[in-house]
Amino acid sequence: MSAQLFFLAAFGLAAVWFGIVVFRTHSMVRSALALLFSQTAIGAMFLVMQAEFLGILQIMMMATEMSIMAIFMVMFMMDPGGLGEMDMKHQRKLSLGAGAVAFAGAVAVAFLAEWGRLPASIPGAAEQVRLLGLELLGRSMLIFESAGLTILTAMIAATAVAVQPPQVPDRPAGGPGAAGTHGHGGHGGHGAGGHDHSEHGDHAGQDHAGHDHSGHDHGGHDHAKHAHAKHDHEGRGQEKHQAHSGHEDHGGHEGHGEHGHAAHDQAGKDHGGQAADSDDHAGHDHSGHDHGGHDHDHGKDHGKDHGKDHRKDHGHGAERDRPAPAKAPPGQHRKGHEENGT
Amino acid sequence: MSELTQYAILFALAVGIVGLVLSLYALARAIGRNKPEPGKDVPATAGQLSRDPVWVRYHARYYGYALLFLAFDMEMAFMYPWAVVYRQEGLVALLDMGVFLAILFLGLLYGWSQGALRRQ
Amino acid sequence: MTMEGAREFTPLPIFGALRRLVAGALARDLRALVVPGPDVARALGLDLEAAGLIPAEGPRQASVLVVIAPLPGKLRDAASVAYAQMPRPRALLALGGNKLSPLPAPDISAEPTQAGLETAMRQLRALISHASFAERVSEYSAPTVQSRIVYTCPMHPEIVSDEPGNCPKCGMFLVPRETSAALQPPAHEHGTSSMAAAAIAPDAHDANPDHAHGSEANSYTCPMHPEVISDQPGNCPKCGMTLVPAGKDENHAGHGHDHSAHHHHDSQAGANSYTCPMHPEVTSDQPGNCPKCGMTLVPAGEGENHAGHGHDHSAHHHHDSQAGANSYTCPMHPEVISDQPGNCPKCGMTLVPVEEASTGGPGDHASQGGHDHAAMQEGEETGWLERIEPGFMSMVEMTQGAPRSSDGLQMEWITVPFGPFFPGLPGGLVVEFLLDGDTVVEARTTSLAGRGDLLAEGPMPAAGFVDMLGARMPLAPVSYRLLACRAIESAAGARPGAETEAARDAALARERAASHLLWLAQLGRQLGLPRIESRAAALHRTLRRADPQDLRAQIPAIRRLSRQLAAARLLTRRLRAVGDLPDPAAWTGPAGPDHSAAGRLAARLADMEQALEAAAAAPALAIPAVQEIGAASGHGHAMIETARGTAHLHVTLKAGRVSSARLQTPSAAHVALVGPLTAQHELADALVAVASLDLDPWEIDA
Amino acid sequence: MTGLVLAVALGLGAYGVAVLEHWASTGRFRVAGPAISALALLGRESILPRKPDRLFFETAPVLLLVAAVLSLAVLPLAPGLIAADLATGALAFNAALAYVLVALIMAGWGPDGAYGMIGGWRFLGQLIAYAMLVVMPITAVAMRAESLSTVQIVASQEGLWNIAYQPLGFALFALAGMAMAFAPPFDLPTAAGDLAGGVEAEYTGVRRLVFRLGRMVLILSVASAMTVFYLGGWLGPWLPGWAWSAAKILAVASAMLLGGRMVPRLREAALLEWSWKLGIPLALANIFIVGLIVLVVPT
Repeated sequence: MSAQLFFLAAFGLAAVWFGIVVFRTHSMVRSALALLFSQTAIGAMFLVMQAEFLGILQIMMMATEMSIMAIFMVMFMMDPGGLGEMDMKHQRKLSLGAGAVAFAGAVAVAFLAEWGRLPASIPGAAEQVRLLGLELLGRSMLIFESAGLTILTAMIAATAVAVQPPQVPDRPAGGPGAAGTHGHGGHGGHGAGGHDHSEHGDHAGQDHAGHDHSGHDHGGHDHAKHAHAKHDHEGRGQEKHQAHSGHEDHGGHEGHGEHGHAAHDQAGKDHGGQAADSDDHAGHDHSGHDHGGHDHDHGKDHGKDHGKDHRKDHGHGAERDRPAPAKAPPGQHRKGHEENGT
Repeated sequence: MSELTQYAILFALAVGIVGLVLSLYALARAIGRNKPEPGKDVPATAGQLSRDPVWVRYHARYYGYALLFLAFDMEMAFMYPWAVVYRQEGLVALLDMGVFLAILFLGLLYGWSQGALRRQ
Repeated sequence: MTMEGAREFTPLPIFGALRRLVAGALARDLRALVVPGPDVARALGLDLEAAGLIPAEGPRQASVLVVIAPLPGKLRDAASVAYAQMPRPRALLALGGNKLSPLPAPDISAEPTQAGLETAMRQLRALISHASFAERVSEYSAPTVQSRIVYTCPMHPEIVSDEPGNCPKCGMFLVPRETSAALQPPAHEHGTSSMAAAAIAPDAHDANPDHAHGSEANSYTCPMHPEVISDQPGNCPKCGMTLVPAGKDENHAGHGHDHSAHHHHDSQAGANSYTCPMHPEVTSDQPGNCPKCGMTLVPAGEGENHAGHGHDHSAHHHHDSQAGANSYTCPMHPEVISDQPGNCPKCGMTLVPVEEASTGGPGDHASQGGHDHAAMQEGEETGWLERIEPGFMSMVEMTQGAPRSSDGLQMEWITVPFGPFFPGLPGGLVVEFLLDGDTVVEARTTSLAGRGDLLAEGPMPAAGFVDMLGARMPLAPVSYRLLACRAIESAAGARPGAETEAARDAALARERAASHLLWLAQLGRQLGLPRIESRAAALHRTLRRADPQDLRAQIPAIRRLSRQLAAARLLTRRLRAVGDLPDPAAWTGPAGPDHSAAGRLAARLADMEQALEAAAAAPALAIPAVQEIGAASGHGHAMIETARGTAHLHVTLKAGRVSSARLQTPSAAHVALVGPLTAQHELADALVAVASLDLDPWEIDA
Repeated sequence: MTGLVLAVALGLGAYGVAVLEHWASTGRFRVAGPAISALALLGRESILPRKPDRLFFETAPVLLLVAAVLSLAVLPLAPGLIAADLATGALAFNAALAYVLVALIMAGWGPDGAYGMIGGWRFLGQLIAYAMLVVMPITAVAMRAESLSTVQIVASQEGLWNIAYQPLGFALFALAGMAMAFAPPFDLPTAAGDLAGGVEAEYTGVRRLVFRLGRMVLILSVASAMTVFYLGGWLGPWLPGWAWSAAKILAVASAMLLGGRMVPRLREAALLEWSWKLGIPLALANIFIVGLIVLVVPT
């Protein structure tokens, strides 16, 4: 009994220690993997307490899911490598207080609640899995099915938040469609099961969706040859011209002409159909905008009225225009013929 | 042998492997010493020195798949105990899991139609 | 018998025997990194696998550096970098000449022939098994690997200076960063290394004006928005500050320094620009509200260090509404509170004024009355945030300027070189990708193998010129010898005999087929098909010096290989999705109806078979040698179809000596295709696309 | 006693796989090849990158080896010859191999090199592709065996091996297994052609030896898992149990290593699309079919 207790305490301390490391380290990947090993230590505690199925399940599932959280933290946190040694602790007093309250609550539950007698003998591991199976199909079938529904809602919510439906409908046929890369994805979707720790991500996502991400005015430094968001050439659509969707702000800067931006097709810019943009201009549907040829003037006029819309909507003094994303080129009909795979 | 001893065996195996690796490291250190030289410890990029840190916000393109994967991972947790008692329970288990899988397949089709299943 | 790259050891009693055993194993497990590349070794007819050398993917996995000697300077520098990064014990094997300046003296040097290689391998094995461990070894350090410490700001990587201090833009302490000392600081600031942690490369690209314009003299930039660059002085369109000359090299940062004394947003001129006291980076031309916190924008022009003192005229300015001493905090370390402006002790950022009732709940928000809610919808959004978390650095503000990726996310881009000795690219070609995750945003291709203009040492005799041109292009020597002969003969007006012409054409056809086989081996290595690579290399070896009878014997084996490749459905599916030429007109190499990499593969296979038949049908083969042209003079031009496209050569003869020559090579034209071919492609596809162009770095002079 | 036999079996198996891998990559069958390259690696310097995440850089190879060995510990060679016969053995195999991903992320992120980082995050994408195709076929196998214990699973294949009973599951598990061991054509994290060694690029000397040892044991573990789940483990007419197991494992390993090199390396986007749009529907269909067969065919 004492060896079991010793290992239980050892793994418990390891879990707590890794939990502390999660918040003391500057590197995002380190904190994600520290949380991972903290969960593994908890899985090991399950094993020590002879709940084999739960322990192995905990160890297995947490490894993959915490790694996925790691990539989300790396994508959306400021300095993932922790090079800037930035202090990531926010609202120190508030969180310390909340921590103390939670700890007190846990201790109270541990000591005051009525746990019932210690069972005389623990069923064997195989027996536990069988009993769990019977339980799922017997008494708690309703819980089992409602769990299915909650997982379904989680999937739908995550997809709705994180993924922008493509303009070209993704081919539902068996073979994988072309690996298209267009559409504007939102930020940091919430992992199912609500264990997404990148509160920054939510914040940025929330921030991003509602807040007019006042596109930094790029007017001055737009280089014809340095168009930032080159067009997406993944698919071999029929467009043959190379449209640079440069960050061209056409609103207030008439003087741009002489900068010698020769082939500066505005089609890309007008396609700034970003989430924030599209919800402002519900009616202003860019996606169907088929430019076909390399129509500079048309784009320019369109750019102007587009620019004017901006000013009306946001009512800001300064000319605000969002950097155009590398949108799908106009009228791109990606023939799904270039799927590849095994 | 009781489960606890099996877990102990696994734990001992892990510790044993770590010990083996440490002894290999000691053996290598006994064979020769490392000599720090300029440019040797810079990450090698095929004949050029890339000294700058690359710990940047990596743009993973599979986050559509990742979110659906989390949901499917949850689903698998329910299927193991079900699989063990499947033969014993018979048809009701098949229908029960059929409903469960259908619900989740619905989520997969929704993700597919919304363009989650592609390189974002 | 001592080895330059030996490994030090401390003599311990019982480990001597083990060390000898390990040295014996090291002698038999030779991993070779071939400089300039395995394709050049194969072109010279060397079979490294047969000699017992296992090809290594990079310097870290290599124990022998095999240098094929006549190397241009830049490739020798890159070889010295690779040598420095190899783990000891490492050996240096030079084939064909041993003056390799930054590299140490070669341990073994031999002739670049298979026999020479075999003898060299025996000597190398003996040397390694005896001398791979030594008590004392000298350190290898070449100028190319030295490093220099410069200081840069983590948030604004374009600010670089030689001594520590504060960043002129945000006041943060400059952090030390290593950069290579040998290179001239600013011009190469981008060439080899990307910026520091917050490497928002495109801004860095623009920020360094002399990179964009080449000539330092006439470009002007705005001290506060370095990405604003224009060719003539004037006002910065964003904040109205007068543009300052970008200046030579270091003083760009130095120039920034004298600003650091006062708050980075002082704007000397620009009477009509307004800014927000709490968010100095928000500027506009006419009054209104700050989009971030809704405060009314104040004219930026009048005060030197206006962050320090509050503003008088805006009645409901929430800073003034708190009486008492307004306290200052650091945007990144809210716990740092001080009652007078200055820099944060932890990270050096300039402290920003903070509202008094920051910890109060929403309840007393109304009493503050700072913001009028109607006009600023966004202000409300971040207003409550400011109260709970003063100076919260939201990611949206951080990624303000960053360009968006194709799915709308603003990520950090890194510049990654796929250097001269990359297993997936021809040896000597450097492709530097600007990567957004694993997607290529921008590609810059240079070749370290180019050797400058043809007649560097003045006019040459005709025969010498032909040999020089042949030696300069190891991957296609026969083609360029033939080009030189034809150009000289057309200049001299001499007509070679019909059968020498036929023999020359047969030699050219044989080399075309051999060159395609070489490309197939390279593609097999990149796609992970070792069987294709070994079969193609073996066929290339037998074909290289075969006479017409052997050629005829080889045709069935080569036809089988090309049919198998054409039938490989997975290979063609993978290549069809890649390398689609935007404008096929620019492509002069073998091309079929389909302009993707799969189309070029099919075209090359067809071209190979057709060239083989032509070479096998010819009565005899002869390496082109120039006719006797005596003291003729005149101007001549020749054009031939090499395996990679059409090559042109213009030659002027003066009294039998070549006085001027101008060469246009297909690869030099095809290099420009790499950019559009790889933009917005996944990294693996981009590299396959570059490989599908079959670029010959020796033809590119950049 | 069984511990000693198991240790020897593990060593021999790993060496056999190393010889096969050496043969597949260099084209020459040399029995002494892996020993020589192992000793050579021991003799080379082990370079520590300049500003690495030292903890990640050091733990990655060890974690890979520990994960591979633990996954082997739950797979039986013969009726009694198993390190730890857990009641949820099939699950434990998958749980141990989940840490291969953690090791590769650490190996990629640790040395702060571009090739390694891209390789590491690519392998996370690869896991998202293959993980479901490993777990669902195992569920179908457990349905037939009415237990998650690997010994039971082999015993349940007494009459008919699972490769015949559920061929679709075998095909999916074989491909997903090769992706799990990142053997060609799924060697995305250590791709030679486009990442010059990827995650293992920065490892030299003895650390590289431990990393490659981990890879060999991983390939051995995936091969023995395929044997246990689908090829009837130790079942076989004449030879003793362990001989059958060894023969099947080496056959599967050589098929994996030599067969995999016929196909060009896969793109990560294609791998994800094929596995989610074709693989998972097939795996669910496989579970359904096996469900029907189990009900209809009385054992």
